[in-house]
Amino acid sequence: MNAVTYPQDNPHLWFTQLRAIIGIELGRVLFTSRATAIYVVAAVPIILLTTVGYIDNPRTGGPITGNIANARYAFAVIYAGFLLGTMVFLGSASLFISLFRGEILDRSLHYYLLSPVRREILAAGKYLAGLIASIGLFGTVTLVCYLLLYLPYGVSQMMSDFSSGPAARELTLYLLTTVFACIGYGAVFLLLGLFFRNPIFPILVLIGWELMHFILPPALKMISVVHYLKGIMPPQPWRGPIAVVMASPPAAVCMLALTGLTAVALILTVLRLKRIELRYTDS
Amino acid sequence: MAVYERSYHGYDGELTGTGNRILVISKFTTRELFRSRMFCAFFAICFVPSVSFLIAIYLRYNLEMLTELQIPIDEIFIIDAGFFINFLQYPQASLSFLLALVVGPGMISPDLRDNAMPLYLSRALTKTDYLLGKLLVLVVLLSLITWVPAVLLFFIHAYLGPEGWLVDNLQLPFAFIVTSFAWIFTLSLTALALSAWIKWKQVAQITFFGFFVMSSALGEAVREIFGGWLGSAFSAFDSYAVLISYAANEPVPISMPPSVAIMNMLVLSALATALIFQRIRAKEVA
Amino acid sequence: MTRGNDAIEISGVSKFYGEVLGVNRVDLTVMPGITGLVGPNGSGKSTLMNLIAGLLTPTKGTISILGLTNREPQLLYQHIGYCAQVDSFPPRMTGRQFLINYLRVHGFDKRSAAHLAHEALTRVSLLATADRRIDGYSKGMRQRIKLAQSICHQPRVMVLDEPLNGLDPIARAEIIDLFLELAAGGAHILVSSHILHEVDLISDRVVFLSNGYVVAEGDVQGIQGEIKHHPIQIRICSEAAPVIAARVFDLPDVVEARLHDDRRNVFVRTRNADRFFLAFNQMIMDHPWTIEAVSPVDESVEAVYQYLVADEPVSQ
Amino acid sequence: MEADGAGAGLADATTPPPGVRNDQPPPADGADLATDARSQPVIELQNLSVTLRGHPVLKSLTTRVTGRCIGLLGPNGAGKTTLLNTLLGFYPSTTGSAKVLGRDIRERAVRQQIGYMPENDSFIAGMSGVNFVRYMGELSGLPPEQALERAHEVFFYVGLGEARYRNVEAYSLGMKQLVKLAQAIIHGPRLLFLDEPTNGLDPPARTRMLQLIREIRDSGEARVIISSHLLRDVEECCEEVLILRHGEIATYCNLAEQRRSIEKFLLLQVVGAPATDAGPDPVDAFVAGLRDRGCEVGMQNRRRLRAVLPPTMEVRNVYELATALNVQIRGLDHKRDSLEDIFLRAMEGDHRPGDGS
Repeated sequence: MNAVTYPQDNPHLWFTQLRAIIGIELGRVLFTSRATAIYVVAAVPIILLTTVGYIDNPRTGGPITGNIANARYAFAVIYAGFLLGTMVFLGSASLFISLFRGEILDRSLHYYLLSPVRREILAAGKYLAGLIASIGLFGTVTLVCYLLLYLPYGVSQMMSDFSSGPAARELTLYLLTTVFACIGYGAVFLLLGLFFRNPIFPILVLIGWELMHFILPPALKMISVVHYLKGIMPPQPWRGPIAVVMASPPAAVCMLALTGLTAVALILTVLRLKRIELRYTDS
Repeated sequence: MAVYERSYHGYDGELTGTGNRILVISKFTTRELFRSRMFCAFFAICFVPSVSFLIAIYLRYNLEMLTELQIPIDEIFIIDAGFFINFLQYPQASLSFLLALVVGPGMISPDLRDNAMPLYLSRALTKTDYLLGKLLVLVVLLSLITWVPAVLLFFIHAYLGPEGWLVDNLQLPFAFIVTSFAWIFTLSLTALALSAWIKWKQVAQITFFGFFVMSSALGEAVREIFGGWLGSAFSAFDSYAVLISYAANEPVPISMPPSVAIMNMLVLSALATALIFQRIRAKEVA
Repeated sequence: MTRGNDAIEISGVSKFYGEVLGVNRVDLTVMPGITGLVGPNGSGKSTLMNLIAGLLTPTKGTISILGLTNREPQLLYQHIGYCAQVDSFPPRMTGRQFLINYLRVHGFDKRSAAHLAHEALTRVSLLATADRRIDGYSKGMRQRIKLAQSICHQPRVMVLDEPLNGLDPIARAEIIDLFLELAAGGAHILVSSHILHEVDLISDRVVFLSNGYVVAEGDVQGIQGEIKHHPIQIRICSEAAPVIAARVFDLPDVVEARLHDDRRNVFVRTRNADRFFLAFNQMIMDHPWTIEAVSPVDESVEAVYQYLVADEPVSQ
Repeated sequence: MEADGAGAGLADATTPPPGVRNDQPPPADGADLATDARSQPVIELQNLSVTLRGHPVLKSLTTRVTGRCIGLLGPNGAGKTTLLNTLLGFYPSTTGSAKVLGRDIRERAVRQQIGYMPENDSFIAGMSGVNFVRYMGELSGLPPEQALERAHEVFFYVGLGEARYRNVEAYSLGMKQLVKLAQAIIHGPRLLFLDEPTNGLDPPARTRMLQLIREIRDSGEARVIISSHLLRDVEECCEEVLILRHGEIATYCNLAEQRRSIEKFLLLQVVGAPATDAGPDPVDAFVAGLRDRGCEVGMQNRRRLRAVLPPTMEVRNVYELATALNVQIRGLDHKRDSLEDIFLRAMEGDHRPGDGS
């Protein structure tokens, strides 16, 4: 009895393979010991904002953030500095780099390269798994943190802000920024993970590039992720040196530009994957 | 005339006591470190601020050279306790952090990756000797760029400077030594703990770098929301700064009570030591 | 199943890593059956296996495996099973899960993957520990799960880099039987190994590699035969060794007879083995000697290895 | 489970004769060992048990090992590595005790006299070969000057003289094994644990490694325990064999005694004239002829036969048949118990393949 149907006779073979790779990679990225660092990074802001919600300001007796407008301003600062700058950046760095470089260090990438799967599908499978994990995790954290702001002000305040106030629009923009940050940083780190033997360099390279971005000439600004993220984020009342910044293009253009940047990075990844040569024995 | 055919013969010379194994480990680890030119260059750079402060002190007390340069002496060069505190707090704190980042994770991770532990443990030494040997290297290197130059500069200044300055500032060197040791042990133990648990040196370095950057970023965020000193409780750098000024009984730059600063360092060191000992108890070998 | 031709064609292949030589101008046709790959470390053995498995692309020349090349991996790897020398696995996975994942990436549906995985686990007799995590496996079990992974998708070409490394004698015998069974089924099996007597036992033909060149290819006897100009040496052990040593010169083509100092073994060197042995049969008929043992010192694969590849002595 | 008959008999054996390798004449000098070194047991186990992660791996082992070179054998998961690691003090023994060279394994000083060669690659990255061995020497208690001098000496002894200034991670697999042996013998230990010393070596390197082990054994300055799966290598170096199964001692015996030579069991290598279309293939005719004369014949492959002669038949008759059929007897040997047979006999009663703990 031949209970086995061979892949060649499977009409939509590539879809089965894609689903399989995504499943495997999600398991590897979210449920192994290396993933604990990402969960810790994601938990910190939630814990912080919950404490903020519960503790009352000793002097005024009211919520620490004074009024909701001030709270939203504080969120903007925390979002740009901590949530986006550290959590999403470092989180997606460790997550996307480990997709390829992690497997090369573990010497298990050859199991994929030896499977009859197109390199395009392999790269797409890995990238999508990374996206699902990062957007799922960091998107939820952004949403939860934003809602936690309303903890001291009660549900009614939240309802009114969402129905009439600026909250709905602001939250959508924040979520979009997080999503596009994952998409943009994800593709770039996936590519850098394939090229650099030592993962610390891609991270330092990008930190340097992103930090310098506001002093870069306009031409070079075009290819830095943070420049477009600024366009999507709610307008920031910047203080300090970063205030002097070239106005980012409107949100729609930024999203398009980021998608384009991602596509370029993915194409380079596939080309590199097609030519990669693994030599474990005497590497 | 004799033909010595190359047969095996044992070693029957005298043997050293088992006590000196820690020093052997430290000696060889240091020797291997300084074999890489990149590290020697980096280590030399760590001494640049010490030398420049020395020159500053020297210039301060040789007026003739300054007069030609028409620099108003008194406003710029007030060499007092604050001078040394700034020396320790700014250049040396970040340089010692970078040194710990460069050296620390490379202490144990390569041995784990290359499965060298059985070579150590099959000899008459325990894992504690191994860890103390590695820790000693870190502590010595970090001391060379924190309290050692500070104390030296202090005594040079006491020698060159006004009479009686030494007597009424005598508590400074002790302050520098005690706080620097607290800072050194915090850095070294954290680096060793990460190095003992993570097989790849580079990953341990990222984690070490990420941990401190993350904690100070978190401190920033907390300061944004709460204001006051709670934010700096998260940052080890601020704790070090607070401790130095407090120990030298100078005005403390950040309003954080020194007890919180000490607690920050103690918690970190205790956690790191616990992680290291947890690794010792786990009898994993080859 | 795409019906490529039924051979592995390696024509004029060279592989360089920068200026380091991997293999140089290899021309080889590998037919179905077991092919042993033998050569010292660094002789290009692993490079050749990785080239055939498609993990490496030749710097010059072409490799076609059953008519396919590694430019279309989605077709090639349906027919190739590879067992690497390195034993490393994706983290936190049980043996069965590891196989099922590998098969799912191949494109098999859940049911077929589970069935094939079960079959492969049975063949390497790992069913008992299939559902335990691989990082808890002993060295021998890790070797078996790697072998299972290289045969579970029923490939027609198997490239195995030191497959018996670290296996205990019982496991070695079982895995050798598995190879013989698969070869009987018409598969190409490429085995690299340092245990020469095992290679000689199981392989239909042996490829000798040295410093990146293929120095000889064929079955051991054939190779030995071709090294005509090199007289072969035979050890004869008998009580009557001294007498044999004296009389053996009457036989044709005998060039040397050396009596061992234990006076029970005599080493005879002859230029033509066939004629010598037939004459030797007759000689025993004419004399009352009792022969305890006769062994061809040069016919073993160790001797051929030493002659072709190594410059240091290789014990039996 | 008490070790089976052969093993128990050994406990009070007198000095076993130097090992006789299967087909090479015995060593000429019959190494004369100081008798006291001979009688003092290398390892004494007193119902030693070890449980790892709640799983019993060694089950109350009791034995006294006294040979100069002992092979430690057993299928995967039988507890070989665990026993080695317990004797080295890596794993705590759950119950029972063990003595190495007369001292309890819990004493730290006992490891001063032990040399250990780990199974997998193990070295210290970034160090040159001689520097690495010198470091290990100083860690074993040698003063710095002697350590350097001794490092060069052992490097030349193991034959790595010319590679001693290169970094260890640039060494080939064979050289890494040799440098591991060098670091194990630098402090002149009285007991050497070698875990899979010849694993993955190419034939010349394997021959050199076995030669070194034999030299160390014959020098009488160190006893050697080899844990390996390659039975031929163990057969070439060891006089005694301790076989473990499921964490118990299956057999502990002296190789020379165990090799019962069975006169009538022949191993033949035959070559017939190319099968002309006239008669049947000579080799098949030869086999048929042997069977007519009452021999049991097994054909391993076209060239190799196993034949069990009936009592009435002699080797001479085999030659008669060969001459008549023009078949060349290229190889003929009386089958003797190889270590493989001893190993398989020890595994009897274990028909489940791939047991593994």
